Amino acid sequence: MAIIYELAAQGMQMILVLAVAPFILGVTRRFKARLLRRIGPPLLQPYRDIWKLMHKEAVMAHGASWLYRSTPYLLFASTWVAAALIPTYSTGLLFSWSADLIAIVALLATGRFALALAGMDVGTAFGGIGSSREMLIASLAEPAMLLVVLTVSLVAGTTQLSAIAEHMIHGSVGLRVSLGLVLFAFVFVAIAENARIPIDNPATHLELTMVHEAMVLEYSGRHLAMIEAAAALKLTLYFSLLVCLFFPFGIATGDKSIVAFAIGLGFYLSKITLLAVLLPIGETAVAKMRVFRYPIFLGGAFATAALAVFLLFVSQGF
Amino acid sequence: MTSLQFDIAHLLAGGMLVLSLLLLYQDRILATLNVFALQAIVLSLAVAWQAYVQGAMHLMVTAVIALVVKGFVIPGALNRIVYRLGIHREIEQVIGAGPTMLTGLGLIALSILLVMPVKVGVTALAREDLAFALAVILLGLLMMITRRNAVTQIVGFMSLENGLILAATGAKGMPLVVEISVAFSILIAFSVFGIFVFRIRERFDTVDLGALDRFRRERSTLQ
Amino acid sequence: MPIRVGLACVAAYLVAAVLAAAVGGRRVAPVLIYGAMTAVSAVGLGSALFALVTGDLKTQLALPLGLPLSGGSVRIDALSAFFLLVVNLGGVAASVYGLGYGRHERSPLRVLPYIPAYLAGMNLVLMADDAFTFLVAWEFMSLASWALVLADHRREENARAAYIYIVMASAGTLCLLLTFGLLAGPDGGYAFAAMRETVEPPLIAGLVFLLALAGAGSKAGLAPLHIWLPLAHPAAPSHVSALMSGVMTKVAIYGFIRIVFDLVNAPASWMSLIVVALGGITAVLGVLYALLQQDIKRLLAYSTVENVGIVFVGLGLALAFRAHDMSVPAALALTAALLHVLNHSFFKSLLFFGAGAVVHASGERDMERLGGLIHRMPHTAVVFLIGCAAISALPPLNGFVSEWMTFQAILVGPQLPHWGLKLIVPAVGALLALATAFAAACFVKLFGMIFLGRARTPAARTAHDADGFSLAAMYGLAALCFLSGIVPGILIDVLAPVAQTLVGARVPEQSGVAWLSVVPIAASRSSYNGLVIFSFLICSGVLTAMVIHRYATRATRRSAFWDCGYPDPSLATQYSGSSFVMPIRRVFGTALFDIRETVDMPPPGARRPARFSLKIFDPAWRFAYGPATRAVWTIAGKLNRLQFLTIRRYLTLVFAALIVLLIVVAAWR
Amino acid sequence: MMSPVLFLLLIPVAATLLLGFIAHYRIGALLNVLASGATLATAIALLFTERVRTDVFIIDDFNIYLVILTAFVGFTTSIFSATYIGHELEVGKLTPVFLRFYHALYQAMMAAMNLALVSNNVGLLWVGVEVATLSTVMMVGVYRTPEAIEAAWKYFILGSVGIALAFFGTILIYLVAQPVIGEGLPAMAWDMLLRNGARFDAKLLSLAFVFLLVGYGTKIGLAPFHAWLPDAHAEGPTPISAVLSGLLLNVALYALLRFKMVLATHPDTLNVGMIMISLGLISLVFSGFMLYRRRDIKRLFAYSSIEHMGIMTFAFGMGGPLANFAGLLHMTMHSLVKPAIFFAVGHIAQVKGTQRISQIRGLSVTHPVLAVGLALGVIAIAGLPPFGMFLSEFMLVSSSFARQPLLALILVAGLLIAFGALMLRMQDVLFGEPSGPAGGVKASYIPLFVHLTLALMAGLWLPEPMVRWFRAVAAQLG
Repeated sequence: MAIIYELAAQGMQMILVLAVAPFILGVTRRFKARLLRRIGPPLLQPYRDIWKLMHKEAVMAHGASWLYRSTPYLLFASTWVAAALIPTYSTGLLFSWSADLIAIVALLATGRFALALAGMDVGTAFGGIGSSREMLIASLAEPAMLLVVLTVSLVAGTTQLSAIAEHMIHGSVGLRVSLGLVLFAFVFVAIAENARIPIDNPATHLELTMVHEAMVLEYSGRHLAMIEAAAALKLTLYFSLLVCLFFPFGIATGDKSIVAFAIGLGFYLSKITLLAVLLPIGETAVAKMRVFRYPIFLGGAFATAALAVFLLFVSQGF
Repeated sequence: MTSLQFDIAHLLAGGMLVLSLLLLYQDRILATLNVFALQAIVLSLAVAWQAYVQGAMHLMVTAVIALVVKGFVIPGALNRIVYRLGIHREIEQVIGAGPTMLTGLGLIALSILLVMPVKVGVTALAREDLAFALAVILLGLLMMITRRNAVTQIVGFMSLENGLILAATGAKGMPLVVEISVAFSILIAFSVFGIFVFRIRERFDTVDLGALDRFRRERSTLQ
Repeated sequence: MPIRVGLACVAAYLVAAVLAAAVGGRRVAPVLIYGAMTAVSAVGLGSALFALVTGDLKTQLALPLGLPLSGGSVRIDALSAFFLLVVNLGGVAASVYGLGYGRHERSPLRVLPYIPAYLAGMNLVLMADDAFTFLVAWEFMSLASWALVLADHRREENARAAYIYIVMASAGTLCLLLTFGLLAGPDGGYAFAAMRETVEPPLIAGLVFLLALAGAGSKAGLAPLHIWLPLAHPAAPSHVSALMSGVMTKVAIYGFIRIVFDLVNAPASWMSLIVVALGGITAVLGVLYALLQQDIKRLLAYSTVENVGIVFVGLGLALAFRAHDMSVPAALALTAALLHVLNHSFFKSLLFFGAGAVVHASGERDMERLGGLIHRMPHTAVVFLIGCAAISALPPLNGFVSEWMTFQAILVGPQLPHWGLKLIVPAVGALLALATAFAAACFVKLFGMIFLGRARTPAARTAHDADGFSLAAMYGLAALCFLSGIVPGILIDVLAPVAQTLVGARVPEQSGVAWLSVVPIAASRSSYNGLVIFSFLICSGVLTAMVIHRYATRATRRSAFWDCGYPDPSLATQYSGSSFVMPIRRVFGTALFDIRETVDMPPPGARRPARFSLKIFDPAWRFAYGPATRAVWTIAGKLNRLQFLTIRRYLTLVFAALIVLLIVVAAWR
Repeated sequence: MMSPVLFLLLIPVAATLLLGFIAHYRIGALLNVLASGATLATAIALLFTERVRTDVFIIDDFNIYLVILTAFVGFTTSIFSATYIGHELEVGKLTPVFLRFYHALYQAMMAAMNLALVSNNVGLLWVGVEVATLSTVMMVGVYRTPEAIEAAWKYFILGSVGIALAFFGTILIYLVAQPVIGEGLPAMAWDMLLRNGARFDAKLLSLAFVFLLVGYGTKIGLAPFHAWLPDAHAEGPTPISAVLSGLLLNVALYALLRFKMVLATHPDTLNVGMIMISLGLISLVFSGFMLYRRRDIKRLFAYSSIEHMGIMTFAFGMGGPLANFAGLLHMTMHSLVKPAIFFAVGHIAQVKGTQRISQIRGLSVTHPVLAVGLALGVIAIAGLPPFGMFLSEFMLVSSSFARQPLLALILVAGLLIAFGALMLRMQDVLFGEPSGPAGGVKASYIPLFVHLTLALMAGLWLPEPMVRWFRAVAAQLG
C-alpha cells in the first residue's frame, strides 16, 4: 500500500513538472513582452504551440537519418527524467536517490550530446554552427557547475538533492557568503544552459547569433514540439533546482501527508513563478553577447564559484 | 754488489737518459739517427754490464742484438729511407725545442717522484735503473708525439723500447728477457719495413696534394 | 590453480607466435592464429574471473627460469587478477575482431606472429613476482608492440613513430630498472616479497616513487611523457591499436599501482599531490589535443591520454587518502580508478574497432574526407555511437559511472588534513569537468564528421559495413558498455578484494542495495542508479513517441533541407571538423599550444580560392624533446671530429691519459 | 704430461704451419674449420680432466670458460669465414696468395689467444696477447686497399706502444714480486702472485697496474686508447672483425682482470675501481655519441664494441658479487652476440655490395632471414630481453644504483644514448622502401643463429656450472 502511495507521489511529481513547464515559459515570455511595452502572448500560448506542432506533419531533409528522428524523444525524455528527479514539493520521494546532483547535470549533457549530433545530421552549415557553439558553452559551463556542486556538497555534506534540501532547512547553515557567491555562479550557468540572453536569444533566427535555434533549425512538426517541450522543461528544471538548493523552505520533508505535499506544492509553484518573473527583468537589462565573450561571462561564474570554495575552506579552517 | 759496479750501472743508465734528452733536442733527422745509434750502443753496454754483474750470461745476447740491430742496421736502413723517400731533412716539430725540453725535464721529475718512494725489498740498483728507464720510456713517447715525421716517430719508439730493455735487464733474474728483446727487434724491423713499403709519412699532415685528396676520399669512404 | 592456467596461457600464446611465424604466409593463417588466440585468451579470462570471484588467490609459483641467483617467480593476487581480466578481455575482443579484420591484412607475417607474443608479454607482466621477470615481460611487450607499429613500415611516419616509441619505452624501462634497484638494495633482493618486507627511508621512497611515476607513466602516456603514444598507437593495425590503447596503457597503470601501492611502504602527501595534479593536467591536455585532431585513430589515441589522466587522478586521490589513513575514501578512489580502467578498455577497444572498420571500408583516416557513413555502415554507426556516448561519460552508460565515482572521491577530497591537497583537489575536479565537456565535444565531432552529414568523398560514398566477426566483437563490447553502466554494482563488488588488499578497506557491499543502485559511501551522501535512469529514459521516450504517433500524427514528408532559407547543395557548405572545434580552439587552444592560423586571401579580382592553413605544435616537443634530440646530435657532431685525428694525435691522447694516471699514482699516498 | 692444455696450443700451431703452404682455398678453409673444431674439442675436454697447475700453465674457474668460449667462437667464425671468403674470392677482392696468409694467421691468432688464456705466467700472457695483435694486424691489412693499409698501420703503431707499456708494467710486476717470492718463473705465476699479493709493495704495484691498464686498455679498446679499433673492424675482412670484437678484446680484458685480482689482495693499493669506472664510463658515453654519425655499418658495430667494453670495465670497477657477476656475464654475451652481428653484417655487405648504411634500405623485404638475424642481434646487443645482455645490464644497473646513484645515472644515460643510435640505424637498414640488389645469399646461417640461440638461452636460464664459475671468479675479483 505504502509503496503505491510513494509511487503515486513520484508519478505526481513527473506529471507536475511536465504540466507546469510550458506555463513557466509562458510567464517569462509574457513578462518580457510587458517589459518591452508589448502585450505579449497569453500565458498558455506555449501549450497551444506544442499542441499545434504535434499535429503538423514532420518535414525531414533527404539526408536525415534515424538519429535525427529519435533525438527529439531522447532529448525530451532525458530532460523530463532529470526534472522529475529534483525535489519539488517534497524531499525523499521514491526514486529521488536514483540520481544525485552530478547525475542530473550529466543527464542534461546526454540530451545536449544527442541534440548536437542531430544538428550535424543533415549536413548544413547552420547545424554545425549550432552544435559547435553549444559544445563550447557546455565546456565553459561545466567546470563552474562542478564547483557549485562541490561547494553545496561541502556545506551539506552530500550530493543527494533531498538531503541537501533538508540540510538547508534544518541544518545550521545560516547565511553564508560562499552560498551567496555560489548562487550567483549557478544563475550564470543556468542562463547559459537555457540559452537565454546574454548568451543566446531564443526568440531570434538571426543567422550569426543563434546557438540553440541553429541546431534545431531543420526540425519541424512533432519533433520540434518535443524540442520546445524539452526546452521548457529544462528551464523549469533549473528553476526548481535553484529553489531546491538555495530556498527549500516550505518543502515537505518529514511527514509524507497529503497536506504537507499541498503546502510544499504551493510554495514551489509560487517560488518558480517568481523566478519566471525575475528572469525577463534580468534579460531585458542586458544585451546579447558575441560568441567570443562567452568565456568572460562564464569565466566570471567559474571565478565566483572558485572563490566560494576558497572562502568555504577559510571559514571551515584548513 | 760493490759501489763501483753500482756506479758504472748508474752512469750508463744516466747516459741513456741524457742521450734521449739529446734526441728530443735534435732538429735534423740524420743527427737524430746518429744520437739514437749512440743510445743503442750505450744500452748494449749497460746490458752487458748487467749481464756481468748479475752473472747472467744469456743477457749478452740481448746486448749483442741491441748493438748490431739498433746500433748499426736500423739507423742505416732509416738513412736509406730518408734518401729514398726524399723526406726533407729538417724535422717539423709540433712544439718548439724549448717547451719540449721543459716537458722532458718534467717527465724525468715525475718518474723519479714515482719510483723513489718504493722501499720494500727492491735493490737500490733496480730502483735507480727503474727511474731512469721510466724516464727514457716517457721521453721516447714524448718524442713520438712531438715529431711530425714517421721516421723520427719510429726513432722515438725505438728509444722508448731501449728504456724497456734497460728496465728488463735491470730486473734481477727475470725470465724471458732475451726472447722478448728479440721479439721487440722483430717488431721494430716490421715498423721500419712498414715505412719503407707503404711509403708512410704522416698522411694527413704532410703538405702533399695527393695525400690531401686521399684524405678527403677517406672522409667520404670511411665516414 | 589460476596461476598455472595463466602460465599455460602465456606458453600457448608463445607457441601461437612461433606457429604464426611458421605458417604466416598461408591463407588459413589468420583464421588459425586468431582462432587460437580467441580460445587462449578466453581461457585466461575465465581463470582470471574465477580467481577474482572465488578469491583463489595468493598462489605463488617459483620458476626454474629467470634470475640465476634468486630465480624467478610468478604470483596472482587480486590486483593482478583484475588486470588479467582486463587484458584477456581485450585479447578476446581483438582476436574475434581479427578473425574478420585480419583477413585483408596485406603482409600477415609482419602482424600475426607479434600479436600473440604481445599478449603473452602483457599477461606475464601481470603475473610477475620478481623484478627481473617483470622487466623482461615488460620490455618484451614493448618489443612486440614496436614490431606491430612497424607493420606498415614503408610509411615514413610509421618508422619515426616506432623509433620514438621504442626509445621512450626503453627509457621508461630503465627508470623502472632503477626503481627496482633501489627497492632491491645493493645485495639484490629482487623478489617482490622481499621488497614488501623492507621499509624504505622517506628519501629513498620518494626517489622510488618519482622513478616509478616516470617509468610507468611514460608507458601509460602521462603528460608530458605522452608524446610517443599518439604517434605509435594509430600506426599499428586497428585491432592492435585497440590493444595498445585499451590494454597496454592499463598494464602500465598496473605497474604503477604495483610499485607505489604495494612495494613502497611509505605513501606521502606530496606524492599524491603530484599524481593528482599530473592526472588532471594530462586529462585536459589529452582531450584538448584530441579535439584538434583530423586523423580518426590519432584522435582516439589522444583521448586515451585523457582517460589515463582520469585514472591517475583517482589513483592520486587514493594515495592521498591512504597517506592520511582515510581508508574508506581511499577504497572509493581506487575502485573508481580501477572501474575506469575496465570501462575505458571496453569503449576504447570498441572505438578503435569501429575506426578500423571505417578506415578499411573507406580507406580514409582523415575524418574531413568522410561523412554520411551512418547510411552506408548502419551497424558500425550504432556501436560507434554507443562507444562515443560511453567515453563522453553520459548516463546511463559505463563511462559515467566511473567518472561519477571519481567525482565522489573528489568531493571527499577537501576533508583531507593537508592544505595543498585541499586546494589542488577542487581545482583538479574542475579540470576533470572541463575534460568531460571537451570529451563530449570531441566525440560529437568525431561521430558527426564520420557518420553524419553528407559523404564528402567518393570513398565515403561507396563504403560498406564491416564483416560479421568484426561486428560481433563490436556489439559484444557495446553490450558490455551498457551492462557495466546499468548494473555497475556487480563490478564494484568484484573490485572489492583489490581495494581490500591495497588500501585495507572496501566500498560498501553493493549487492545488498535496493534496486541495484550504487552507493559509494553512504546512501544519505550520494547514490546513483543506472538501471532506474535507463528504464525511465526508455519508458518516457518510447511512451511519448507512441502517444504522439497514436493520437497526434505520424505523417512525415521528405524534402530538401531548409537551412534557414539558404539551401546550398554543394558539399563544401557542410561544417568541417576544424571549423567545428574553432571556438574551443580559439578560447582554450591558443593558451596551451602554439597554434598558427594563416589565411591567405587572394587580391581582389584574382580567381584562385582563399586558403586557410592551421598548424598546431605540442609544447612538449618544442620545449623538451626537440632540444634534447638537437643536443644529442650536436654533441655527436662535435665528438665526431675525433674520428679524423692523425696517429700522432691519438698517441698524444694515450700519452696524456698515461701522464694523468701517473700523476694520480704519484699524488696518491 | 700430455694434458689437453698442450693440445690447445699444438693444434693451432701445427695448423698454422700447414696452412702456410696451402694455397688452395677450399682445402685451406676446410683445414681451418677442422683445426678450429679440434681446438674446440680439446677445450671441452678440459672440463673433464683435472685442473692443471704448473709454473707455465694454469686452468681455473676464470679461464676455463673463456678458453671454451674462445674455441667455440673461433670454430663458428671459421665456418662463417669459409663461405664469406669464398664469396670474396669470386668477387675478386682477395687473391689465393693472400688467402694462404689469411688462414695461417687465423690459426696463429687462435694459438696466441689460447696461450694468453692458459698461461700461468704474466710474461707468457703478454707474449700471447702481442702475437695475437700482430697476427690480426696482418689480417686487417689483407685487402691491400689504401684504407686497409691505413687501418693496419694505425693499429700497428698504437698496438706497439700498447705492447711496450704493457711490457713495462709486466717488468714492474716482476720487480714487485721478486723480492717476496724470489727470482725466476714463480715470481711471474698468477697463483703465486695472488697468494703473496698482500706482502707486495703497494706503491710499485699501483704503478705497475697503471702501465698495464694503459697497455692492455689499448687492446681492450677503451677510450681514449680506442683509435685503432673502428678502422681495424671496418677495413679488415668481416670474420676478423668478429674475432677481434668477440675474442681479442676479451683476452685483453681478461689479462687486466687478472692483475686487478692481484691488486685486490692488497689492502692499501691505489683505488683501481674508481679508475676503471671512469674509463668505462668515458668509453660508454663517448662511443654512445659516436654511434650517431656513423655511415659505415661495420664501423657502427665497432663503436658498439667499445661501448660494451666500457660497460664491462665499469662493472668490474664497481666490484662486488653482483656487479662482477654481471661483468662476466656481459663479457660472455658480448662475445656471443657481437660476432653474430658481424656474421649478419658481413653477408648483408656482400649481398648489397656496400657497407654504407645509407645505401641499405628495406632489408626485411629483400632478405628476410638476414633481416631477422640482424634485428635479433641488435636487440640482443642493445640489452633488450629476452637475451642475456638484458640480464647482465639488469644486475649491473640495479646493483650499482643502490651503491653509487650518480655513476649509475651516467651509466644509464650512456646506455640510453647508445640504444637510441643503434635502433635508429637498425630501423634505417631493415625497414622502408627496399633499395639495392635483392639477389639470394650464398651463406650458412648456422653460426649466426647458433650464437643468437645461445644468447637467448642465457637470458632465460643460465646453466648451473656457469653460475658457479661466475660466482667464484666474482668473489676473487673482489
